[in-house]
Amino acid sequence: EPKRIALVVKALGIGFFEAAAKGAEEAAKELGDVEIIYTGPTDTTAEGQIEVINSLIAQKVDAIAVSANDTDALVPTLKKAMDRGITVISWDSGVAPEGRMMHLNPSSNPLIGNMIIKLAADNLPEGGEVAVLSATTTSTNQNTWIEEMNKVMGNYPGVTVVGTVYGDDLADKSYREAQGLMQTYPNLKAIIAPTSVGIVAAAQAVTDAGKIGQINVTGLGLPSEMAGHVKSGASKSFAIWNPIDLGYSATMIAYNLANGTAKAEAGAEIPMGRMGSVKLDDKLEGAMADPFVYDASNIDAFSSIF
Amino acid sequence: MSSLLKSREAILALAILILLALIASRFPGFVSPLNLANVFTDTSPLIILALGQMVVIVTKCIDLSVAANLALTGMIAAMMNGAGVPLPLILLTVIALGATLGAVNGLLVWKLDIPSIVVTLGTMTIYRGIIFLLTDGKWINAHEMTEGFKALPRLIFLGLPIMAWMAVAVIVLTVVLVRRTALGRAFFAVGGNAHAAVYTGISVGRTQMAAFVISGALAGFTGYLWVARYAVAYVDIAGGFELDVVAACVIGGIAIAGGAGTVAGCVMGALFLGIIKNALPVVGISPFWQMAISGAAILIAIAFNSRNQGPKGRIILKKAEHRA
Amino acid sequence: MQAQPASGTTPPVLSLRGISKSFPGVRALNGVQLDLFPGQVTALIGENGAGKSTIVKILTGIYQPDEGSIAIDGRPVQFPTAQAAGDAGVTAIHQETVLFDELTVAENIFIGHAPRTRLGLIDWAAMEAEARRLLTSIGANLDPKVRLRDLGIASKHLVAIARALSIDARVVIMDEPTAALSHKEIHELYELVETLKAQGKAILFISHKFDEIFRIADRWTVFRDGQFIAEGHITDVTEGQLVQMMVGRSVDQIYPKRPARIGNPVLTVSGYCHPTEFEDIGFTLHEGEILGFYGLVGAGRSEVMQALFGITKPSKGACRIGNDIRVIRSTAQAVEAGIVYVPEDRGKQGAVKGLPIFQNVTLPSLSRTSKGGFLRLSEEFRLARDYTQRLDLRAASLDQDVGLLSGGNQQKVVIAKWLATRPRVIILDEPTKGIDIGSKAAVHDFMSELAAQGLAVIMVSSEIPEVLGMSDRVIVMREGRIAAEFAGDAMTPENLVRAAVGIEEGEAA
Amino acid sequence: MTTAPQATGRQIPDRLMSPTRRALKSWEMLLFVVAVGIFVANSLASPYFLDPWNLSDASFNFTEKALIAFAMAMLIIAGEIDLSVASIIALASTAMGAAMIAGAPVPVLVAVGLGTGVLCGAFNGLLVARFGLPSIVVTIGTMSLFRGLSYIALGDGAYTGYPAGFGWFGQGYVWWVFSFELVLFALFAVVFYVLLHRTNFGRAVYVIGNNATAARFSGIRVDRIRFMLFVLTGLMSGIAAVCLTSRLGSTRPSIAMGWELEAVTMVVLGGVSILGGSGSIPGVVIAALVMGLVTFGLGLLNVPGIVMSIIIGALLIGVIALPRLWRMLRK
Ligand SMILES: Nc1ncnc2c1ncn2[C@@H]1O[C@H](COP(=O)(O)OP(=O)(O)OP(=O)(O)O)[C@@H](O)[C@H]1O
Ligand SMILES: Nc1ncnc2c1ncn2[C@@H]1O[C@H](COP(=O)(O)OP(=O)(O)OP(=O)(O)O)[C@@H](O)[C@H]1O
Ligand SMILES: [Mg+2]
Ligand SMILES: [Mg+2]
Repeated sequence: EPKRIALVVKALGIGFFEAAAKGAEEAAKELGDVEIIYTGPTDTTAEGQIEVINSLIAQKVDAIAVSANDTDALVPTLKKAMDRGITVISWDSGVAPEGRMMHLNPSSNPLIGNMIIKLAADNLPEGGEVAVLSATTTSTNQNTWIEEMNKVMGNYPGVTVVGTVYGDDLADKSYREAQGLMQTYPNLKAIIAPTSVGIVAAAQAVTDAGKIGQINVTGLGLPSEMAGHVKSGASKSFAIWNPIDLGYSATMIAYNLANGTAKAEAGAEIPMGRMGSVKLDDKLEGAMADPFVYDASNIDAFSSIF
Repeated sequence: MSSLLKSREAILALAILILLALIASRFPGFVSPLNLANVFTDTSPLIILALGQMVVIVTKCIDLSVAANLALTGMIAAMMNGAGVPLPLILLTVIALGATLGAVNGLLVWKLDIPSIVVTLGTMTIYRGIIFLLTDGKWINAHEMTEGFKALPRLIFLGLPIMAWMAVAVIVLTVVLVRRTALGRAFFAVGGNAHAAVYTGISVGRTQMAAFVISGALAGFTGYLWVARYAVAYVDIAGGFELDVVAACVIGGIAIAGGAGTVAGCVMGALFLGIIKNALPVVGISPFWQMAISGAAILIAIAFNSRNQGPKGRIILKKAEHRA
Repeated sequence: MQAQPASGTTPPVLSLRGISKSFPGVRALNGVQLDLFPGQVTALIGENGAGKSTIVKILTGIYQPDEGSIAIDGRPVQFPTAQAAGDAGVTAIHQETVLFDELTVAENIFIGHAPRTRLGLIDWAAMEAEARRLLTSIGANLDPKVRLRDLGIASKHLVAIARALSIDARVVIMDEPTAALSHKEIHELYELVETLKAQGKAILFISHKFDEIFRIADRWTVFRDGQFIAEGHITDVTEGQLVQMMVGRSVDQIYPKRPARIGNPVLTVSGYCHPTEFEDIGFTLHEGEILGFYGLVGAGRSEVMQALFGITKPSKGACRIGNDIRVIRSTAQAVEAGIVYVPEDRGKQGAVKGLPIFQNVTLPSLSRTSKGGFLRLSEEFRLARDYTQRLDLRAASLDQDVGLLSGGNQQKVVIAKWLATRPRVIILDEPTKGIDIGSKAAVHDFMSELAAQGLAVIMVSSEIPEVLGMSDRVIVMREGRIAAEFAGDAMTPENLVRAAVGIEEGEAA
Repeated sequence: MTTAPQATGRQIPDRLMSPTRRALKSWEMLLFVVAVGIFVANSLASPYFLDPWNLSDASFNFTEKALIAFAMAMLIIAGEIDLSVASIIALASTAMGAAMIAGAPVPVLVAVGLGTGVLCGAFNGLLVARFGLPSIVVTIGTMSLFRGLSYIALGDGAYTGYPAGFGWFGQGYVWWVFSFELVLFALFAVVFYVLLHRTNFGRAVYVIGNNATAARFSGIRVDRIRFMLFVLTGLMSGIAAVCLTSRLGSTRPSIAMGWELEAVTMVVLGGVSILGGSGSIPGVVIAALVMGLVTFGLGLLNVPGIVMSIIIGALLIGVIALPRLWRMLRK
């Protein structure tokens, strides 16, 4: 009887999650007795995810690893899943502690917060105005990273964040918001978009406005989607962790917890196969790895992978 | 002159001017010609779709499937581009495909006599679903599109991008259609009084079908523009946009009960929404206000339109006839 | 009288043979024939509901006949759409003015065949000029650019006439064209008919007014109950003979008016005004009285009645019901006060099609048949059965959909619905319009009976024999005002018509 | 000579058609067969389907939407529509959140939720019934307005930390597998059945939907009834807001996004004519079950949500088109 592990994502079809699913399959192959159910709602809503999770509970899967659309709204349903003996972890975008056994951050939040502002500041020796283009107002991890970023702003004198706007992870809205930023702040030097949809839209908007070289777009994105913009110069550099590794690690953790080979408690070290192991803090969260920076020098090597 | 001031379109134009003045008082840059041109360009898809929707609403129907149609044709355009099909052929295909999707709506309304709101509620989910079936939900991103494909809407011609010129062209064509062709006038006849239309030899079902085909063709065309402009195609593009389109028509004074409405009103309704959407982030009003403001604008517009309709009742007294 | 062969030498332009047409529950036409000759006016005569308008609609492609053939110049033709009929040279002024309120006068005239520019686009300037010319030719002084919504019924009717003339036709059909027109406009129409005759067009003229039939018609055809009765030359017939053929029996039997005791005033109306519909309406109604309201179509009688019933609000005026002075603000208040209204437009305002008969009947009486707001079907059924039986309703069952009943039976359901509320005043607006002779008699009988029981009745009617036969007193309305009131010996057809069309005493009719 | 037909004509039968005969010929029957078919297919397709707890969990997919659909059905039968229901949920949920932050106890929270629903419904009703504006455009406007207000209040924030007792409405069980929501669904199915099919009010709703003019000409207070229907729909949205907020344990402005169309779909699938005048509550109940069964059954097979919506869309058109096609072919 193979273990059935469900990888629940924010919405089907997003490149980042497709890559994570690849990682999950890789882990399944490595483990041998694992069946992956890759699923999620059609649009990024909590209600949709709840319906999906309900049907997973009904199928009595062994573990659910979820990247949540809403920190709180999934809690009651996930609690029910745990009550029925299902292992529940969150990864990428977290669930409140009551709703999961542990959470796997792609990287540590302070590191990401620092990384996104550093990427912008490195190209602004003189300092200048930067703005943030985020995903939806309710996206947990973007909000955390922006918070962490604001904490370290003191380390980058001369760089000021003039505004934060939300593109809802919709290409057209992000595009329009980026345009709005350029009009509102004529002296804007950089747009930080810590979301893979937003960064592409912002780069496109900067290109269309003819402001390549004047405004640098940076943040978190996928190499395959950003390759063109790095080459055109709209984006000098950006960062991301490897989503394949993330899906792989989440699956490994879920397997180990479901099997009883590891326990989710503060201070525990949970093995993640080839990714080593993750150490849980007292909020039962752990970080997978450092984000990795992509620029013109290495983009080609990665753009064909994810 | 006084009748000019009373007309719905003039008041809407005035409202737009006041809106612009208000924005300009906080952010003068917004009313620079360059930025206004940008706003117009941004609003172009809304204008084009609203004109198609107007034709449908005038015939007393509604088309809720336009956004899904746009998404599907846009995706097909992106996929054809990926397969190396030349751009002119892509354009022809999206328009034809959009028209076909519209014709499906029209046929169901005409031949099976199913209310248009039910038909398009159903086809809206079906058309979007087909995208998922075609792509497995995968996105087509900028780097997977050719430069030529992405460039067309952006090309600047006489100071305006082609995208904006397309909207202008559609406006002109629609004016000619509804004012100067028999089909255009038939839309108004059918929506105004279907019973009387039969007496004048106009086929109600066929006319409504024509309206759906036009709306569909415009949605198909916009599908290409949208995907090329934002350089991305996926299942959910333009999600919920059908309601913006209907709202633009409502603000523009297109009577939801059919039979009345003007191109000018419709275009201004779309511009009004477009300006609000573009201006809010610029003026520094929290984007969270945007939804409530457009809702309030719709309510004010319809309250105003109905107030403008004059006294009800038959005109029997001689002295009551012809009042201006 | 037999169907005679066509007059003299000229063959008919248009001829119909064996035409039948049925609607659910009604056989509107049953194997009728009709011939129209160039340069001649044929009058089509028949009672309400005889099938006259139905034949017009068949000739203009709006209805398809169930059986029978149409021939133009001896060649069989078919009119699947109104367009086809127009192309074949048949044009009509329909009885109801079916036009587009939101479009301008010029467009209403030309929709479907507007003048085009060389590019094939509609030529608005030419259209408006042409419309102006057409309107002037029929003596209508209307601005082609005005929206139709802003016109009164008479002006709308003139637009409909202009529309019919805008099609270059060989056959012109006029279905009661003068019913909505004033004196002056009627005369212009007569001149127009002469002009068309001179141009060699064949004209079908439908009218209930014998004076105008004898004035302009060359030939006549009579229908009765959907059947062809006879045809002939106008010179060979008298009015009495025509009536005899139309009705199928002698006329005065129809109105079984019983003498009733006229009692105290129940309803006094004074100074009712409305911005567009009527002005300065005042009268008193007594127990046991039948008060007739006569006028031309569109005189505003229905509007006054609807104001009394609380559908519209008068801008001025008050009424006294029994001893209370009050303004009725809603129909619910009117029903409470004991005033009920049987509307003229049965389809839209009277019957609720889609609901069963018994639910229609009990609609305003639900508070009596229900208990604590909950329906009691058995009570409803009992009430509905009582009243529908008294009106001799014909139906398969009481939970049959009202929409499937014939017009007359629908009317009975609507009357039953109101009688079941046990009112003090009942207003009947064209109570026998479009219903067959048998039902008509039943309705008249019932009206007399009600009056005899002390109910006050207002009867709005456009049929002079009905008004004269049933009423104790008659009020005549013209263009939204009360023009005259007649009682006793002054109640003559001449007086009524004079007052209705606005001819002064002494002026030649 | 024509003579008046004699009074001794056909006799009208002395009673109405029996309810069972009527039911057997109805749309509800067709839908019921569809529902049974789906149930059987689901049981065959997945071993997990026939499990009381699973079925109980599945009921959450439709109960809240169905509560709205009941009121929406009456509104649509009366010839109106309310597209703002989902936005009313958002606003009511936001109001409850604000009350919760202010320290209100559970009963007050519920009252705030229902009260907000009623107020929103009254606002719609006022615009439609009092000012005579078309309900479809009014509610497209209030759909943006109500949710917009919720965005203004909450922005990117969320209200969390509802008191423990509050969770019962969306997560509690009355007895065994019967959740509070499921019981509420059954209860309101009965209440609305009685209201629509057994009271004067319900009769008036049908009359207005079939012919509003004739209704007014029959002494029915048309505008008042329209107003009350909007208030009722607002109230039901408020109840749905309480359940959903309780189930999610949090409030965000994007809550219940898109539900208005799902509720309308449920109503139309239930055989209610979108043009007004006909339809029934049993039909809507079965339609709710059909939609719930389809989504749950396909969910067990891990079919993506969008494929389910294609199926629902096709079902919507198909179920309406088939009888018409059938009639056309027979002619
Ligand atoms: N669309 C219809 N549906 C059902 N019955 C109809 C329809 N049109 C006409 N009828 C019925 O057909 C019969 C003939 O109607 P028609 O209008 O031809 O009478 P008419 O001779 O023109 O009467 P009038 O003098 O009142 O105009 C009437 O009983 C009428 O109720
Ligand atoms: N102003 C108008 N515009 C369009 N159609 C009209 C108008 N007035 C009347 N009609 C139509 O003409 C026909 C008869 O109208 P109306 O009810 O006014 O006449 P009536 O009842 O004979 O006269 P009265 O108003 O004296 O009762 C109806 O079919 C009605 O719809
Ligand atoms: Mg007639
Ligand atoms: Mg009348």
